[in-house]
Amino acid sequence: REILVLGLQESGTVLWEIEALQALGLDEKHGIELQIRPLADSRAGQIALQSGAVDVILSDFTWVSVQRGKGTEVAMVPHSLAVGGLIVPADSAIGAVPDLKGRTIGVAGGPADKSWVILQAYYNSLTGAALAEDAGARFGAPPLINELLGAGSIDAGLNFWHWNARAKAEGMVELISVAEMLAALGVAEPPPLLGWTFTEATAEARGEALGAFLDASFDTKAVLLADDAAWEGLAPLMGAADDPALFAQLRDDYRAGIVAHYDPADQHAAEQSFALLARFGGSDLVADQTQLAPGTFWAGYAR
Amino acid sequence: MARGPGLSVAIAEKTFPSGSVPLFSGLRLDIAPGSTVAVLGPSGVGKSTLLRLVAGIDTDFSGRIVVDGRDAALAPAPGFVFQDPRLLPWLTVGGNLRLADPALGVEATDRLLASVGLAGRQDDFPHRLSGGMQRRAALARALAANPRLLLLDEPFVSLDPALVREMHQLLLGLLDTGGPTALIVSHAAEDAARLADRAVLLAGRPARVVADIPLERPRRSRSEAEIAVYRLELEALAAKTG
Amino acid sequence: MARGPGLSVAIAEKTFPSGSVPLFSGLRLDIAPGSTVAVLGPSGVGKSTLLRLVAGIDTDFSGRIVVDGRDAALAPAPGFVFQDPRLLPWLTVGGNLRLADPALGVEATDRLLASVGLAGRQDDFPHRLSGGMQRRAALARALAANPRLLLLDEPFVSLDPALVREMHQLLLGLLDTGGPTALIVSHAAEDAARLADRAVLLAGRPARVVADIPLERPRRSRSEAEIAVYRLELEALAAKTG
Amino acid sequence: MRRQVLEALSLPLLLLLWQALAMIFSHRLFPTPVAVTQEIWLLASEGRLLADLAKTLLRAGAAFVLAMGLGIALGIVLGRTAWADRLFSAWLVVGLNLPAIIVAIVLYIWLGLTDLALIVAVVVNKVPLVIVTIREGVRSLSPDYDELARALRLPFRRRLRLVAVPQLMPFVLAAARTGLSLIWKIVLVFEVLGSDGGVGYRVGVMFQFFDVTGIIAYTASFILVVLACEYGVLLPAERRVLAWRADRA
Amino acid sequence: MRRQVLEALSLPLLLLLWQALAMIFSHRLFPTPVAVTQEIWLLASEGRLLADLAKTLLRAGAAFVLAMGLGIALGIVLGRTAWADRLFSAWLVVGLNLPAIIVAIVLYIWLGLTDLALIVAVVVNKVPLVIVTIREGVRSLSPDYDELARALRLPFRRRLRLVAVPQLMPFVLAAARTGLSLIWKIVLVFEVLGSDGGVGYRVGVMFQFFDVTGIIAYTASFILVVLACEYGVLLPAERRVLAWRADRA
Ligand SMILES: Nc1ncnc2c1ncn2[C@@H]1O[C@H](COP(=O)(O)OP(=O)(O)OP(=O)(O)O)[C@@H](O)[C@H]1O
Ligand SMILES: Nc1ncnc2c1ncn2[C@@H]1O[C@H](COP(=O)(O)OP(=O)(O)OP(=O)(O)O)[C@@H](O)[C@H]1O
Ligand SMILES: [Mg+2]
Ligand SMILES: [Mg+2]
Repeated sequence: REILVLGLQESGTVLWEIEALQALGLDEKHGIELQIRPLADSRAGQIALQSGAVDVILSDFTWVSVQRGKGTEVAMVPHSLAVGGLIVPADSAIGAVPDLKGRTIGVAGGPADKSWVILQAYYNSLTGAALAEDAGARFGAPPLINELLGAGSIDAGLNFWHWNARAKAEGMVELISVAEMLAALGVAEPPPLLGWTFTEATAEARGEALGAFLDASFDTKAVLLADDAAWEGLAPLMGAADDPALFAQLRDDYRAGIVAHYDPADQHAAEQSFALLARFGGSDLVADQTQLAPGTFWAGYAR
Repeated sequence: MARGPGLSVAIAEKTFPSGSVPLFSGLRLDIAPGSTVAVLGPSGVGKSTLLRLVAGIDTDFSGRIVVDGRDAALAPAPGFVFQDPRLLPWLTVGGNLRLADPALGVEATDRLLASVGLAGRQDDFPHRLSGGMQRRAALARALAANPRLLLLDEPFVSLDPALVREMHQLLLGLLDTGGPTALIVSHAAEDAARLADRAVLLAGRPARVVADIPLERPRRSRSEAEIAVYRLELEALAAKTG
Repeated sequence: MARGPGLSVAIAEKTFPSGSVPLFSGLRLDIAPGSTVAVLGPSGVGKSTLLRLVAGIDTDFSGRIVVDGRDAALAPAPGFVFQDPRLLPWLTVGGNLRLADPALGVEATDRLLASVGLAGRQDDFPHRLSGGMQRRAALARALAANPRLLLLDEPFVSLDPALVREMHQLLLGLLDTGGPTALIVSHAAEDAARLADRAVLLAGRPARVVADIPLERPRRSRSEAEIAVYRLELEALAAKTG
Repeated sequence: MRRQVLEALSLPLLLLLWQALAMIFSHRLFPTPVAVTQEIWLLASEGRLLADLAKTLLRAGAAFVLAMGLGIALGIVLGRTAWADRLFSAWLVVGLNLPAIIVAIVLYIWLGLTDLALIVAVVVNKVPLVIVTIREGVRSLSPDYDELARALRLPFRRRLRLVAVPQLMPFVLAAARTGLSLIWKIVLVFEVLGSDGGVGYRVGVMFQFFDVTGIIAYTASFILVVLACEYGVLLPAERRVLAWRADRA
Repeated sequence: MRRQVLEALSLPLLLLLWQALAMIFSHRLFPTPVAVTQEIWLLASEGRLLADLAKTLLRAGAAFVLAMGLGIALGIVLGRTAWADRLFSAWLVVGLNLPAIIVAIVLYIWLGLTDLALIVAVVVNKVPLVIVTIREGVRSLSPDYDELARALRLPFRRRLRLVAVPQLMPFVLAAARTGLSLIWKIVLVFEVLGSDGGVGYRVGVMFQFFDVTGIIAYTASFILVVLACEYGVLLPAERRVLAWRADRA
């Protein structure tokens, strides 16, 4: 069996799929052996890929596009559509996005976070005003946002999906998801934000193994989408071993983000979102690109 | 100018943390206002320690040292010449003098330095001075604030005979007109014979005053012959205990 | 023991970076092997600097100083007493002696310390010693390695007369039996009169040898009267230039 | 004369070496100084470099002043009072080794994601280091000069200024030089963890793209400011204060 | 006697204060020392605490020894040779202010995600700090003792050991105390950026979940090791070397 090294964030949601993949024996079935190099955070993944320590990491499509623009030959195949959303306490006076005016929003990441950019665009489309000027934004690490939301020191949180799932399990309410905002802004289909990322050198030299791995991955996704039994062993990994409500929330939200098909020829949603991000997010988000770099999504695979 | 303070030294005991035998035990010494006392005694007997106690620098002893009615540590700053020059190396000679008296003007500095043979050296750092020059600078510093109490630990060491005579003249002038009280430690009987009106000889461990001699003839009117007599007297005394 | 080295000092010019007038300019001094030379002169004339040059510590001058056929800086370590005691405060007295001679045994240390009146103080740190004791420790350190060249800068300062006599005896013994070459700086004519077989008087700026007097009578056989004569002679000389 | 020449040569030499190495390796992640200079120009004229730099400088500057002031004061206290030093000896070790991330979490939660929290966090992180350095300096103050100061009955402030500070100078200089650099590094970390701008924030963003040229451009501009401090303030001040030592050499 | 009592009280006092504060605030993100101790026990017996600790200690230890050795040697060279000091003055400032992230990127990409790269990165980060501190020490070496050493013709090694080192001791101690803590903090950062274990790695992971108790448990166990170093090695060594100073006081 050929060996493929994956650099994955330890305790990341992606491990759920890998765990299921191995539990289902899909790696063996496709004739590959997966070695997991655990990483402490996303920056570590980028370093690991560039230093050649791993073959595949998970990263978002803007990163891949920007890297290609700068001449680093990397490419990706979609992994997840899951996006975050705007979350508020159950009894919040904020009933809709325009109510954010005059409030304090905690944003996971920073001013160049994709969700934040999209929220600003959405707010602008509703009110014609600039959210950054109308509301106070505080930027911080995702758990910090949940923490501050729980403590009441911010009025709303804009966080990643699995953090929102936790918040929801604790009684918070998702006002609107980023996918819904995108839809309202004219991106009909949800874009594949996260993908398996590798260098083109790897793709060329080890195309077969890579294909086998992607097959295994998509097979696993199909099982996870359809079969509750496949989830059973994952609860501890999800940090929801003794919290059925949280488990169900995480599972359902995960399923909502699963990528079922991949056609490198049809990247309409990604291109649209990228253009949107470039327009509202500017160079902090997409460097100097205005268009998704061609070849961002690997043409060597389809599903 | 007012007379220097009277001193009353009563040390019940002074022992160094590391020492076993006390350095002083039941030492009493009273010094009249304005008098000049030469402190003699063999090396290691406790002369420098005594000066430090009187200056109020070392307060780790039992007993009481009273300067002008006040505790030594609370009395105003004495003019102190340490056994080493102890100039602050990061201050110029002038800066070292101003350490004692921040208000010391340029002219006063010039005059003071000239009086110890260091005219024009106020802007030199101490390391540019020879050993003897440093000691003179230290003497000038001790005199800078016109102190009412002078504590001089071997102030004339490292000076050539001509300079020693000059320094004697300088101090004679000061002691007679200003009238500060002075304690002068010296191994040269000549210093005592010229400057002091009383000589105290320390000896033994614990150290005690083994001789306390008034030099009765007022120092201004001492003839060279009288000075020689005093000197021989003191030398003979020191020889007995040394 | 072999005789001490001969010295040939020829300083074309020595100026301190900050100074304008050279300290030495065309100074020549030849010293016979095994002789003891007293270096006299007013404060600030350059005595300590001369010793530093001869020791090979200060090499920033034009000219040549030859010790036993070699450049001063390359000659073996002299026994050097600085003008200040300069004991390393983090080493005990014994440690300071071993600085000069790492092989110095316990007994030799004891003997050496006893000879300067510091018996039993080898384990004390220097700050526990009085000023005079520190100077004696420094003298002991200079003698520890049995150097063939002794450079002593006012070695008897801060000692009481009895101790000075003892130190004289110590050095007399050493100079006569060991035969090192010695340069002794002192303001006390007595030291020269007892120890030296030649006295050199420096004066002026640039400093020059203004008097070079042989004390011809071998020092062991000098009577007290002869010593007194020498002393008066040297004092008179110093008085003229001081 | 020669001194100035060597000092003036130092930076160009480094740039030259860098340029040579970058040309030899010729890697996208190893930009030449020329490229970085262009990038700086670009970022300054079109980007937010100057605004970010100002933010970070303000934060670092405030933290520096506070940390040095507090650290020196506490270092002097601990250096002089043996009982306090002993009683707080473990506290200091703990303070020294508390990771930035914990301090950041605690303070961000307490004080919110504000500049105040950031500055306090940096100060908390840096103060123990200053204390340790200054304390060593205070411990090695000469007791001889202490005696002198007591004999002269110097009032506290003159004693501090004329007797203590000159002796502490090497320690203060070491603390200041290392301190400035550490503070800026900690500010970087905290700006990444939670802030809305500043060099650290932007470097974090650029890191997302692996935009090494941009990161180096930002870093280089900050270092230029520090170099200006070093040559414009620290070195001249040092030369003035330590004139006596130079005079001797 | 009293000395030992105060020192022995220091840590318990800190723990008491912590417990009191934690009980007053009673917040999930502010665990009590008791909770942390339990967590340590749990992580040590069932988790990977000990393995992680060993990894980090090894890395920090190696980096410490290398950084101190190199830094002291270079600090002495720069402190003694004025031309080198001037020529490299700007280099040092740049070295001091180079952010960890740049060093990490460059070294990880050159040397791969290895322990070697991590240790080198830490050393590169720390050496300038040691240099700066030691250089100040060398600059303040007494010229008088230098003269003495020359008069005694002390060979280089004895001169170093008997004359220079005792004077440099306060600076070395400051550099060692601050150095150990800084190195461990930098190791933390580098472990987050590229390693597969160690305290920093685990803290990074725990941070994803805001597992503050876990983070503090990990930190506390490392700090315990440092405390053991401080009281078991550093303080006794310091007392021995600085006996002369204590004797005087
Ligand atoms: N580092 C220096 N820089 C400038 N001038 C110096 C330096 N060292 C000494 N001098 C000057 O050189 C001269 C001679 O100094 P030296 O110490 O040799 O005198 P000395 O004869 O030993 O005097 P003393 O008897 O007072 O010790 C003095 O005028 C002194 O000011
Ligand atoms: N800090 C100290 N610790 C222990 N013993 C000390 C200390 N300071 C001084 N002594 C001892 O106290 C005694 C007196 O010292 P002191 O300096 O007063 O002598 P002194 O009379 O001035 O001698 P000298 O003429 O040699 O200067 C000496 O025996 C010395 O060893
Ligand atoms: Mg004395
Ligand atoms: Mg001299």
